[in-house]
Amino acid sequence: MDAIGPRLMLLAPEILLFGAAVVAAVLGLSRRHAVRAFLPIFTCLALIASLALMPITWTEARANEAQLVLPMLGAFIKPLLAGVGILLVLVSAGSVDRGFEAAVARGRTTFDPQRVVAGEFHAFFLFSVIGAMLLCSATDLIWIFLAVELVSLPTYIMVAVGGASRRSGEAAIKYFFLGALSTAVFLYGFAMIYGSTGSLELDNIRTALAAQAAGSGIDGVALAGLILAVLGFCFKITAVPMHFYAPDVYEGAPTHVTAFLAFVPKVAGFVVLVVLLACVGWTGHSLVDGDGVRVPYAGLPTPLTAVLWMVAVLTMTLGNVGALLQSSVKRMLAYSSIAHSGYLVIGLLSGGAAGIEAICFYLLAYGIMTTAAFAALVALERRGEEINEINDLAGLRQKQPVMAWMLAISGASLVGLPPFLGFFGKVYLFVAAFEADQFALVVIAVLNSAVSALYYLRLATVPLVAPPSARSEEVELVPTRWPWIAAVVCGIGTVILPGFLNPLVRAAEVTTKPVADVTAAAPSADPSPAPLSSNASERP
Amino acid sequence: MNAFLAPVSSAIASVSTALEGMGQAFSAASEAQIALSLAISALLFVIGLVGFMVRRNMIIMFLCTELMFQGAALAMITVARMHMDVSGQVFVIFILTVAAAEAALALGLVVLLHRRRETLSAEVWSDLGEA
Amino acid sequence: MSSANFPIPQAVVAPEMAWVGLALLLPLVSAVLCTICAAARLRGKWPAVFTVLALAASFVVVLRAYNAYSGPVQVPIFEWMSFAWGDGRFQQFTAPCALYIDSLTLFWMLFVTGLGTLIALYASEYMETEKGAGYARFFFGISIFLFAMSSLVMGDNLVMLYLGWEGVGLASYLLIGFDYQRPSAVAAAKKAFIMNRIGDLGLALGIFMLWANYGTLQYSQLFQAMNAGGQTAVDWDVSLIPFLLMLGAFGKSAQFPLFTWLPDAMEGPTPVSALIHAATMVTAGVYLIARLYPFFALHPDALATVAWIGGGTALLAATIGMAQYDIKRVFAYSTISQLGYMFLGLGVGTTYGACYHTLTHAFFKALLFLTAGAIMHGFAGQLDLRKLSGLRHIPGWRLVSWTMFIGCLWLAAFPYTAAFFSKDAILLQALTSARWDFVFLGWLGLFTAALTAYYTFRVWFRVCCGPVHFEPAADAHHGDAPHGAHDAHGPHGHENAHASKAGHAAEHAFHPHAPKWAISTVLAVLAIGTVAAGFPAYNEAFAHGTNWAQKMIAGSSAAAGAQIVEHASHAAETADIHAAHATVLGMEAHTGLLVVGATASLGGILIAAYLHLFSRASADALRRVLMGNWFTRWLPICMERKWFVDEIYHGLFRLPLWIGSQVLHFGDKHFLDGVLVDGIARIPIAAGKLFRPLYGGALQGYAVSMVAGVALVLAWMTWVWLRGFE
Amino acid sequence: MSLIWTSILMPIIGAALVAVSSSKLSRSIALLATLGSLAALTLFAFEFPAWNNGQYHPLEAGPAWLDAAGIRLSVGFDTVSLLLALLTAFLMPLCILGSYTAVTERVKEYYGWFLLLGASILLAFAARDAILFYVGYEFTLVPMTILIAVYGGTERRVASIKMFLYTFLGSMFMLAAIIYVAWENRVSTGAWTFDIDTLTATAIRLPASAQYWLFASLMVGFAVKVPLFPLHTWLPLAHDQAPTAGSVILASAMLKLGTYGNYRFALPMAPAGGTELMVVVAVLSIIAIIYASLICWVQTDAKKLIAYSSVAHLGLCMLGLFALNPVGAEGAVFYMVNHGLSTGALFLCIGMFYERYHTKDTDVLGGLAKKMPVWASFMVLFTFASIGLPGLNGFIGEFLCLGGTFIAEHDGQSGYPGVLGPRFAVVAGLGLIFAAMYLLILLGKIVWGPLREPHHDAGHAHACLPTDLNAREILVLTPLAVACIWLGVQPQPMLKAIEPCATRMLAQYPDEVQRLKEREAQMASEALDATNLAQVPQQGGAR
Repeated sequence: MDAIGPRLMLLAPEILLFGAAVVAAVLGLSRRHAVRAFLPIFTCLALIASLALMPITWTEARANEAQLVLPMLGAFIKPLLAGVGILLVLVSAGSVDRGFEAAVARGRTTFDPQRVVAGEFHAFFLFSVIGAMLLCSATDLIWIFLAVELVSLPTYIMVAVGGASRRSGEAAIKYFFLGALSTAVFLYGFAMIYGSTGSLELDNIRTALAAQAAGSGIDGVALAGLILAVLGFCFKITAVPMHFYAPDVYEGAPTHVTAFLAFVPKVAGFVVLVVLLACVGWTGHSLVDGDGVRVPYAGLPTPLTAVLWMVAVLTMTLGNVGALLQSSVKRMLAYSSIAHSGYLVIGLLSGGAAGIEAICFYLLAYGIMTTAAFAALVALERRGEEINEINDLAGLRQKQPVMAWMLAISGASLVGLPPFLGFFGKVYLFVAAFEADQFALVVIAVLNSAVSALYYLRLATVPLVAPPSARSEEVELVPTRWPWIAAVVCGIGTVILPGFLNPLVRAAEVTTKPVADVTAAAPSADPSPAPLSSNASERP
Repeated sequence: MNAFLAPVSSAIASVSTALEGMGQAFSAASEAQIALSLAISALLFVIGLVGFMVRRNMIIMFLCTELMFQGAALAMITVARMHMDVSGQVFVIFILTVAAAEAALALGLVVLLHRRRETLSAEVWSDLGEA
Repeated sequence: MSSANFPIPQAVVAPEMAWVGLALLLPLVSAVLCTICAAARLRGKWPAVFTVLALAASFVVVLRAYNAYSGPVQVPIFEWMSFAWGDGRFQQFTAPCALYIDSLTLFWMLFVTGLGTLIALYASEYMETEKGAGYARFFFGISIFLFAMSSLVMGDNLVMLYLGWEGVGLASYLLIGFDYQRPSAVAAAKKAFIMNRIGDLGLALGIFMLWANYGTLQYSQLFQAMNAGGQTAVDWDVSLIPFLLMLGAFGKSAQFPLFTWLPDAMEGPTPVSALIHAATMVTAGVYLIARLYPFFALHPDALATVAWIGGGTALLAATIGMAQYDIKRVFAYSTISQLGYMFLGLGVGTTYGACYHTLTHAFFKALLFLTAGAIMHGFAGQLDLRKLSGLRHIPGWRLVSWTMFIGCLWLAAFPYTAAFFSKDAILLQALTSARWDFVFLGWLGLFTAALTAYYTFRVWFRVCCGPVHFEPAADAHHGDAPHGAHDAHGPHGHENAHASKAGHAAEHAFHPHAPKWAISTVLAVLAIGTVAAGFPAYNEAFAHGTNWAQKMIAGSSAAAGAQIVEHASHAAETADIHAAHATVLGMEAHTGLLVVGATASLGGILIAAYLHLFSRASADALRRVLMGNWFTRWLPICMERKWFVDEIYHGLFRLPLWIGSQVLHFGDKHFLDGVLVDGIARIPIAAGKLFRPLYGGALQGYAVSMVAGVALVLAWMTWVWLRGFE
Repeated sequence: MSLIWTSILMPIIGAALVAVSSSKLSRSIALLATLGSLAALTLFAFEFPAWNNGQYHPLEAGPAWLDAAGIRLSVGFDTVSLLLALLTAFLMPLCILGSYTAVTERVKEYYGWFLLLGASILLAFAARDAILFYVGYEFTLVPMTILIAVYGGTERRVASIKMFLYTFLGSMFMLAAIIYVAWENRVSTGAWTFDIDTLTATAIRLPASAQYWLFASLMVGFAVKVPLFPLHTWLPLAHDQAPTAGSVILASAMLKLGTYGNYRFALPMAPAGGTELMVVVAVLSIIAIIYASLICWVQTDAKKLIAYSSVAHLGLCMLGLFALNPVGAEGAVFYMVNHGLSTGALFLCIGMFYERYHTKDTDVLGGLAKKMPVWASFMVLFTFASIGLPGLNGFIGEFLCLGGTFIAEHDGQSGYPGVLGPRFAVVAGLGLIFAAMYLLILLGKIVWGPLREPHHDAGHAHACLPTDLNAREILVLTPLAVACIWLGVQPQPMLKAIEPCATRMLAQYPDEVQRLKEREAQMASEALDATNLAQVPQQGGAR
């Protein structure tokens, strides 16, 4: 525990990225256009390098030694963040500073370091990703707080400066203020948890809560703190009741930033919630013991379960019904993102290995398919402005068939049509829900999926089927090809990855690998907060 | 009647106790002191919350979020005192740091927006949203 | 329920008789050949050649089968619909393609194939104006009909019977609607098929019912099972079986209440009317009841119902026939009426009478229709008996006139004609029954016989006697008869158009063309056949030999006629019902009937002669008198308008159903789909609108919403906490 | 197994090739791919050893797809699914051949989607894994939606969206139900699997209440697809708007997924639910028969008429299934295949005149026998097959479905839950009369009668097509006609092959009935005890 070396090694990818972020900030100020144009590629390379570092530095032994709550969570989440991060970099490539760079290229203006933001943008991009990665390694609440802020603060700036969206200022101000509000909420929740358990370290918190649970039940203050913390993080995952900002911010932010917002903060939020709730005590994997006898579910405390249940139901419902009314694609995707958070909360509620794996897998699916949609949107423009109205996409198939197909595929996958990736994510979530006896939730989710089909169908059919209008005739590709490539990669991934379900799922299963030391440290008298032991080995 | 006044009187008592104990910084805090601190922290938080909701000036709104942060920080310190644990105080230092960072960010943003619309009112920024 | 043992000859399985199946196969082959002719666009008479040859060959097959016949046989051919899901009696469904040949089968097949061949030959000339696709289509229909009819008659089980049953319906549909460009023909075809379908449903239910009770559908096994006593386990009483079967029979044989399709079916070419709608198909109902006769003992009133329906329909149709002007329609109603006699015969227990009457009727009615067809053929589609007169004086039309005379005489049951004997057998059985209602029906039958004689000779006197006068069909379409001349546009579209032009330009230039060899030959042969059909009866009546027809029926499942009636009516006191001991009007039964029947027949003929030969004006005067009087006016109106049965059906069934359908159609589109389905789809949208104000766009608004959400959760939690967890 | 995969993958590969080929080549590629698929399946059928035992043929489990959830790529056929797959594979090349001139724009895409549609239907029939089934079942929606939305009539958007949403909603319930059963299996065995046989074995052990809900939610999914009475409104619209070949596949193969789902999942998995709800489903089926028939009567759109007739016909099919006895089941399965043949052929026929006159309105168009005698002959044949004329294919299924319903009560003695009976059969039988009525009215309008042609199309209507059918079109219809006649004359092999499957589907029902009886007897005795107990104090009190 005392050795700092292994723990630092666990952070090697983040450290690498941190260095890269600094370099990126500097590179952005270069007078040479080639260097500035190299920025996205540099960022990608940094992410690739960190990806390469992960298997070397992140080993099970180290993770156990570091006494993480979910030692192997990062083994899946970090590559996911880095991988999708690469795609997100591609999505934003060419969008930042576009007008200025174009002017410079045409010789209308000269380079002015005060007017470029690309360096900062990519640095902040990396910071945010680093924050999300760091969350996986969190051992105490301070770490969580700092990492969450590291995720959040750069995104506020990215919204404001990321591109030429007319409404990005408004989006930034809303995002920032409401984000600060939510931060205060979970911070106060942290204080309460601290007050009740007397420690900021997750490990100790778990022990204390277990002791409480074994005694007269979990303390009211601790529960209130937990609930406040959960609600505070609901902001990150755009869940009810903290989701209200999402449509506005997603619509107002430049599209490539929206793509970022729809993924990285959300992953961060779910990681935090998983880690936090793991401290409260899921009983472990499933309700089935070896002999096929159903054992009673002793998961989260009832009030917490109830809160999460309501959050899940309201989030998916409000997200889906909200999306029905939208004529703006971005807004629609924002609501869709809300709805998907609702589905993901089912995983939180189910808990245990099944729940966490389902969340991990669903995050992967969600990341790829939603990025496909946003990337396709970024790849298109109309009269130099980004696409917002869905009707602008009408008849897209005739001029931009590939992008039209990518939008359609992503729509089909988001709605959960087999055999696309989203379908398997949903199946996995439902399986987890059944394992937690959450039949009602499954039914509600099923109904919600059907409702969501109403608008995803539009996303899929308007580009493919609808006749082009005068407005949509003017839609063309943006000068840069990177978003196009990102869209195609994501679209193909959505179609191809279902062929590799087993490796993917095994990767997701890694997240719930057993925690040798921590298990021993847990009070043997009380099984309820027993760490998440694997059921992967039990599975056929 | 008595029951109703009990919290009030205890609060008064604890305030007086706190005043009395000003010099005894290193002695263990009493229950009442902790309750008072927590109450104040909650009060700070709620004031910040209410201010955030009712004020339109972006600077004021930001200050309100700071208030909420400090409420949380105060609670954190109190708890640290209660548990005789330093980590809470460490947390507070980080909270202050982050708050400072947020302040810098907020001011930058506010300035940026002020340049565009020549006003500090948050109300003008409501183009987005459902019609 | 029933456990009476009726004497039914046991069938033996005789796979070596499979060649009889050729009788089924040959028409099918000819149907295929006709299709090929149509596809190859052959314009010759090949389809007719194929069909006539095939039918003649199948007639020969049947003759051979008759010669080889020694007792009922079951001839398996191939498995059609058979499967088993257990070993039990009720755990299998067996409907092979197999033949059941007993004397009843042969009796029927002989005249079906024989008449089929003759009429196909006749049609080869009659239809020659259609040469080409239409010609092939016609003979395709005839071939399919013969196949289906053979399957109906020779099938070993009720599913094969059902196959034939619907198959003849198809043939009938195709042939009635032969002239498909004439809407009335199309409508008539549709009507025929649909009304038959109503009966078919009854038959199908009857079949299911038999299966549910006896576990088999093969006649041979069925009869055994019946004698062993069935078991009923559905919530319908087993005694419903006869009524269900009856419904099928009434549909196919055009009995009340399902008779209205048959007159309309006269839209078809006349050979079709002769073959299908007079001689063979419409007797399928008689065959069905005769075949399954023992099952009609399952309910005491079943056969009585048959008798009543038969007697009633006979009278009803006769009254309508009296007031029709279209020759074919008169004959159509006479067919319904004669079929009524057959059912009356079945009902009162003389299966022999019914079947023998079927035989004689097949010949004389086919003859009558073919003469009508010849007239139509020659006079450009003219069939209005007011517009044709004195045909026997026109050269070349003698044969037609006199063969028609023979047909009319037979239809009128003139004493000592074959039809007289067959009708006699039916009426005798009725009049000598111990049941008062059967006796009543017998008298009703006699009265109907008089009417029959009247309307039959009304046609003959009008058309063949009197002054020579004819108009081609050109004027027919503004004739005042309600159904005056639907055949006006006949199966001879082109010729007809030509004739109508000619009719206007120079009315007297119209020359009827007399029948050529095929039609003449067939008429002659049929006339001989008509006469010859009486031989079984003559043999019995005059030579005191055996009655062939009676022997044939007695060897089959329909044998136990009287016994079953007796059993069914539980009339122990009617043990003594033998005709020999019964009397009619105090005379010995046979003699009495001879006297009464001859009186009725002659009376009818004489009245017809007065009104339609000697003093045609008085017929009109009679009509005027009847019409001029409010008390009697209804009679001619109802008779001419066919007792408004069509209109009643329209008002009772078709119109309400149609209105209902429109309502459903509207409801489906606007309520079920529009309100319910779309409404449900709008719920989420409405929900979205409901939550819309929450996303107003103001920063503070969001803050309030968020804080309110958090506060609500906390408040709820506090409440729960105060109540104590769980 | 490899042959099965070949038959499924051939169209997919074909679709990929179509995507990269030229428009002109695409239809030949599509035709070859479907023919290849048919050939593979036919070869498989020849080798198929399980024609007479009702078992799945390749019984070994396929490669794992998703180990964690036990999803495997297991394919295999029993007789019923093989017949339905053969039907699909048989219709595919005909449909493609039939669309040669009908589709003039976005040709490549059309054939590509069409091939994917065929592949996914084949996959659904071949799947032995419930999730794999669901993948095929659900994916059909995508190509079908696009086929309707792109190549459909004037209301194609609404039609495609309605179809998609409606069936999607239904099948989500089905998916939940399947996962539920898999979960119960997981509870009892500790392993996740979606193997249909295993799931069935698990499901039948569930308590009655669970089976009730299981059955209900499976039914919701399949009933939409069938479609059963109140859930049918998407179908006429979809059919009306779909391109001809789309209609053919929709009616012939896609709707069969619903009835097949009942055969494969709902009925064998939840006998208690089936027993409990059979009357409800039967009543709905009967309503469907009468209701849809009556609507057909007043339809003037030929395609909508046939669409509603599908509702009626499949109502009869469902009634046969829910008679819950071997006769009815046998008839229902037979009817599935034959409804596919005759209705598909009718849609093709309608498509052929639609291509020439650009209208399906029977008020405007009529008497085509004069102009198109060959077409008219086919039309009449298929109409009568659809009416259920004995000797043609439709009859066998109809007769057995009705017969099964009629004697269902009787089968109570042999152990099957006999609830339906003659009364049901009579009402359903009215459908036979109505069927004759509306189909003959259709015939009377468009085939017979004086020739009526829409005027505005007189000029270009026959630009690319001859007045009557051309050789290609005859080539399309002839195999169908032969099949209709052949199956009507020689249904025996097929009936024999279906029989063990039908028995197997219903295998649980006698036991279930037995259980019910025991429960009732127990309840009765308890009630008796209770009354006795109640009476004792009363008597005591009286004394």
